[in-house]
Amino acid sequence: MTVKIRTLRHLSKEGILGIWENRLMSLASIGTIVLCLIILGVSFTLASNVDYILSQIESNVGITAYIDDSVKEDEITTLKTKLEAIPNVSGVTYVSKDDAFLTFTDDSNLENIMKQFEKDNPLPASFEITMVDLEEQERVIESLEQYDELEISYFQAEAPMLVQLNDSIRYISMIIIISLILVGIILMSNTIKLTVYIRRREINIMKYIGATDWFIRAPFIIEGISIGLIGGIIPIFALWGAYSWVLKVVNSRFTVMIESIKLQSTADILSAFTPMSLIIGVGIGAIGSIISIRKHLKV
Amino acid sequence: MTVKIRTLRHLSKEGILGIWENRLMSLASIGTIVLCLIILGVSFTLASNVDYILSQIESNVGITAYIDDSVKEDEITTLKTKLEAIPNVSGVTYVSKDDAFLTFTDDSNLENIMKQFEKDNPLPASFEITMVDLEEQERVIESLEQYDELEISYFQAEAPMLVQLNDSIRYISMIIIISLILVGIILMSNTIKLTVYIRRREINIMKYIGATDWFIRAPFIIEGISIGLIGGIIPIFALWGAYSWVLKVVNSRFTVMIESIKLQSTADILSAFTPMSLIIGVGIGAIGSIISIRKHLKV
Amino acid sequence: MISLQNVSKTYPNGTRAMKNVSLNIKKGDFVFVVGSSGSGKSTLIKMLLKEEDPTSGKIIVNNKDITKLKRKQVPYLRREIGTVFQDFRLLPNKTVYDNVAFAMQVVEANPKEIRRAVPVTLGLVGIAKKFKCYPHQLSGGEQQRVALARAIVNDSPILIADEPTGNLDPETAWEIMKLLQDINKRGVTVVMATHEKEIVDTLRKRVIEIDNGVVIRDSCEGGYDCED
Amino acid sequence: MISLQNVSKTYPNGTRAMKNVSLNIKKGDFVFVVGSSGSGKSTLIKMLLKEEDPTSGKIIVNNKDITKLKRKQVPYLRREIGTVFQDFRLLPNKTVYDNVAFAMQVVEANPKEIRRAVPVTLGLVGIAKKFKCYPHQLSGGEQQRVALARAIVNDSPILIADEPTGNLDPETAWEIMKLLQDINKRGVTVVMATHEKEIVDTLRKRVIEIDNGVVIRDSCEGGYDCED
Ligand SMILES: Nc1ncnc2c1ncn2[C@@H]1O[C@H](COP(=O)(O)OP(=O)(O)OP(=O)(O)O)[C@@H](O)[C@H]1O
Ligand SMILES: Nc1ncnc2c1ncn2[C@@H]1O[C@H](COP(=O)(O)OP(=O)(O)OP(=O)(O)O)[C@@H](O)[C@H]1O
Ligand SMILES: [Mg+2]
Ligand SMILES: [Mg+2]
Repeated sequence: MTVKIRTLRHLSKEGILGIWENRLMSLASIGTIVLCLIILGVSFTLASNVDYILSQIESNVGITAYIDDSVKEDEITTLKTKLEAIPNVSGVTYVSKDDAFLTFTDDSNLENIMKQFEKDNPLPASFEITMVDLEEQERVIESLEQYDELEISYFQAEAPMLVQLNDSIRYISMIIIISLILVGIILMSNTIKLTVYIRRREINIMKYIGATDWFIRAPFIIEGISIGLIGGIIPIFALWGAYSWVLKVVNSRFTVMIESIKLQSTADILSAFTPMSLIIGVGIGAIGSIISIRKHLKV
Repeated sequence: MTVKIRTLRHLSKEGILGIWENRLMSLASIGTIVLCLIILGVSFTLASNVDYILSQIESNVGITAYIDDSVKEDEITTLKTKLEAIPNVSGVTYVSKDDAFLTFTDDSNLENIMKQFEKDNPLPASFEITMVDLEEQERVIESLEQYDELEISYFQAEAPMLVQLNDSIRYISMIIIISLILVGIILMSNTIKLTVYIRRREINIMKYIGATDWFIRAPFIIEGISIGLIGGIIPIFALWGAYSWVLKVVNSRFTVMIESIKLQSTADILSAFTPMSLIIGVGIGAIGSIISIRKHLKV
Repeated sequence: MISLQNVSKTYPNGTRAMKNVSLNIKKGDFVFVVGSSGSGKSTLIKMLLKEEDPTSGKIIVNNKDITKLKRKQVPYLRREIGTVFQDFRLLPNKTVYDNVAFAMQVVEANPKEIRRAVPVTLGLVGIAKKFKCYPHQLSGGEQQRVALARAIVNDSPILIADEPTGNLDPETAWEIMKLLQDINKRGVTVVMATHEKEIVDTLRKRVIEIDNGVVIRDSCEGGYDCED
Repeated sequence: MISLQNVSKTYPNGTRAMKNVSLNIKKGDFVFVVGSSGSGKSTLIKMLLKEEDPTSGKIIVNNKDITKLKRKQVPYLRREIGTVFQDFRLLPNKTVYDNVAFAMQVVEANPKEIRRAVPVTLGLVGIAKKFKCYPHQLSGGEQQRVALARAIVNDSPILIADEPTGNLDPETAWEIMKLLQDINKRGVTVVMATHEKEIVDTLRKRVIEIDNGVVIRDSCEGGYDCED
């Protein structure tokens, strides 16, 4: 495979020219790659947002530790520091008796009833404890139970459920994304197979004239890579535009509802999708042309 | 276009044979149609389930009308009948004072506090009112406000929010489904174009021998329809299998969580998807071949 | 039967392949079209089949001005003319038998008639043994003979042959020429473009010589060269 | 230079195209291969290029047994042999110039050399004016001459031509034959399959006659027919 520089230059030129000479097929290949990658991009965006939202919800599901009224104000800071030191605890927020009363009267439809207690607040102060990993909730609770002055309240059922749901959704989106990549590869190798099939006579003739396999293959591979590159770049811009628009719409219309839940930023999505799109596009373009040309070289 | 029966028979035979003679291209076309329709099927299933779930949630969002303690037990039935007669009301459920107390003590972490009230229940009885169309909530409330013995409580913000969310999701899934159909058509017409491009020499030769357009076209159309039919049938079975499996998994794992929310049955999904898949498959097969052959007939 | 009136043809790339040509061919004629390579013989034939349209002038075949023919009518013109193309134009995925049968199916012939006529015609051109082969399994001369079989199987009133013996050895070529003469005797008009000096010189039929797009000779009972 | 030893070829469909053929061609020879249509001339040529492999026997080209050649080595065999194929095999989306230049690019020739040699060779075969045309814009004979230009442009030590004059008028054919003789005089071994009785009879070179896959005659200074 010793090739002269000028031969390389010539073969690259042939490859790039090939895209134009076979406009119909190039368009078909680029179109297929673009469409598959766009579908992939949309699925990826959906999946990674679902994941992101779930992890936000997860981090909001916490443990409430009601503090016995006997604990004095100045002991609370020490207690808080101790709790913060427990492994897997990501945050501890103190909610005073007054805060609790305000929240409660605010929240409930029972204002009238609660008014009776305005003088003698029956609600306890509490710590809101959030965790790094929801699956480790059990251990945190064991640690908390060592403090007699705390009464612990948490969502026994919901936590594992949420973990399970989150796992399932991750699992399902993985399946969908992998199937999409496979679908893309199949569609694209079909298109490339057809392209090469159309040009098999041309390939045969080159072989009969005495061209080596690499001499014939190189322009096809360069053509495949260029097509893959073009087909990989377009979806990035498409996703960029579309996602920015969706974010704008969502932010302008649903701010009230999803105050605490955020969608991923355009930058986050693009920084993950750009290399994915380029690598898959170029990879499939190159591999597709190598594989599909092979059979016709044997003459 | 007067053709003899035996010519028709001959052309059909040619069409069916063509599928086998052009195995590679037939497989490519069938594969493309199948993959696009499967993606379409998955999107359709997701969208229609989201829609279904949202409409279930919508029908669960209701108005609570607290009944003044002065209303006697026997007046309640009359009142209930009156409320049920209000347009757009789909259901009225009576919640007695005792029921309310039980639910409240059950729900809340404040058992201790509520124990004080065990004798003298401060909670009012109420009607839970559900609506046919959440967007018409305003009118129902206006009607309810005419009853002085009722104090009305409802989610002012959430109802329009939910309606808006539901509309947006319907809108987005419509966009996704339509784009997918377009993607499918583009991919398939690409494939068919390539198929015809490969056989353009053959088509030209037939024309030069004196074959009429219909004589050349008919086998291609029959081939296209058959390919579309095969490509339309496979996704139905694929979706059938996949959806049954998903339903089984979901039902076995998430029963606790989604007690009140159901997914659509396999029968519902299939009865909508089957005609969709067949019509789109056959339609694209036929139209695709007619369109892409046209240009090569002009010799 | 066939008449060209002031026909000129310029290809899109500027090549002037036919310059103001007028000629008449009567029913039952046997005409050789000769001329050096690239002189315009194939262009003439392509215009008779409406594969190419003349840039100017009128072409009349069977009393119809084919330059004015509607798209729908073109197949019926081509059915009047059996043609051997210079590049054969056999259908690559049909066998020899099916290639010839196809020409009859196109005109919606009776299947019984097809089953009778195809083997007979394949026998006439000496290719009957190979009826099951596909074109790529045939030698150059064999493909040429299949193309000829396809051109004559429908008994069209006109037979146009572009170099029907270019890939044949002299002996086979002479058999083919005898066949064409037989067909001509049955009243079929035959137009044959050829380079075979020996054949033209021996048969002494009408010769039209084209040079650089112009008819430079049109002689009854002529030879390949002017001097003959 | 070229040597066949007991070579037989049976195609997958059962056709026995070559039966136990042995022959020797020395460096600098000029050999006509003649025989009726379908006798096996193209099969012989295809085996020399390793386009088809013999079913049994040995073929030696340039002192190498090409039946044992590795896949990687095949291109280098083919570069030793300039070939005019019976069906031309021009690249449809390259111009005349590029088709001929391609043969030089394949052997990684110097671009300067390519720019010099291609126009000269196109001139030799008389097709220089059409260098910008694509194959479908050429007449049959013009395509054949482009194929010949491509075969000789690399000055390969062997030239194989399958019917290089089948689509040419006698005058042009003679010019081509003079060209082939000149090339032969420069030491190139020329093997030419042909049907042109007149050319074979006039030139009196070595003639190998094949009939039905068997060499029935191998005479120096022979004619097209046995009797000559
Ligand atoms: N499609 C085309 N576009 C441009 N030029 C063409 C086209 N077809 C033919 N020509 C040119 O028109 C001229 C006449 O070509 P034609 O095929 O009629 O020649 P011919 O007499 O049949 O030659 P041959 O004996 O070599 O077959 C030639 O110069 C050729 O290059
Ligand atoms: N690929 C193939 N498969 C099967 N049979 C073939 C194949 N190629 C050629 N043949 C057969 O082999 C025999 C010899 O063919 P070949 O092409 O060598 O003949 P030829 O001498 O070149 O004839 P022509 O002068 O007509 O070109 C013929 O009977 C032909 O039908
Ligand atoms: Mg011609
Ligand atoms: Mg041959």
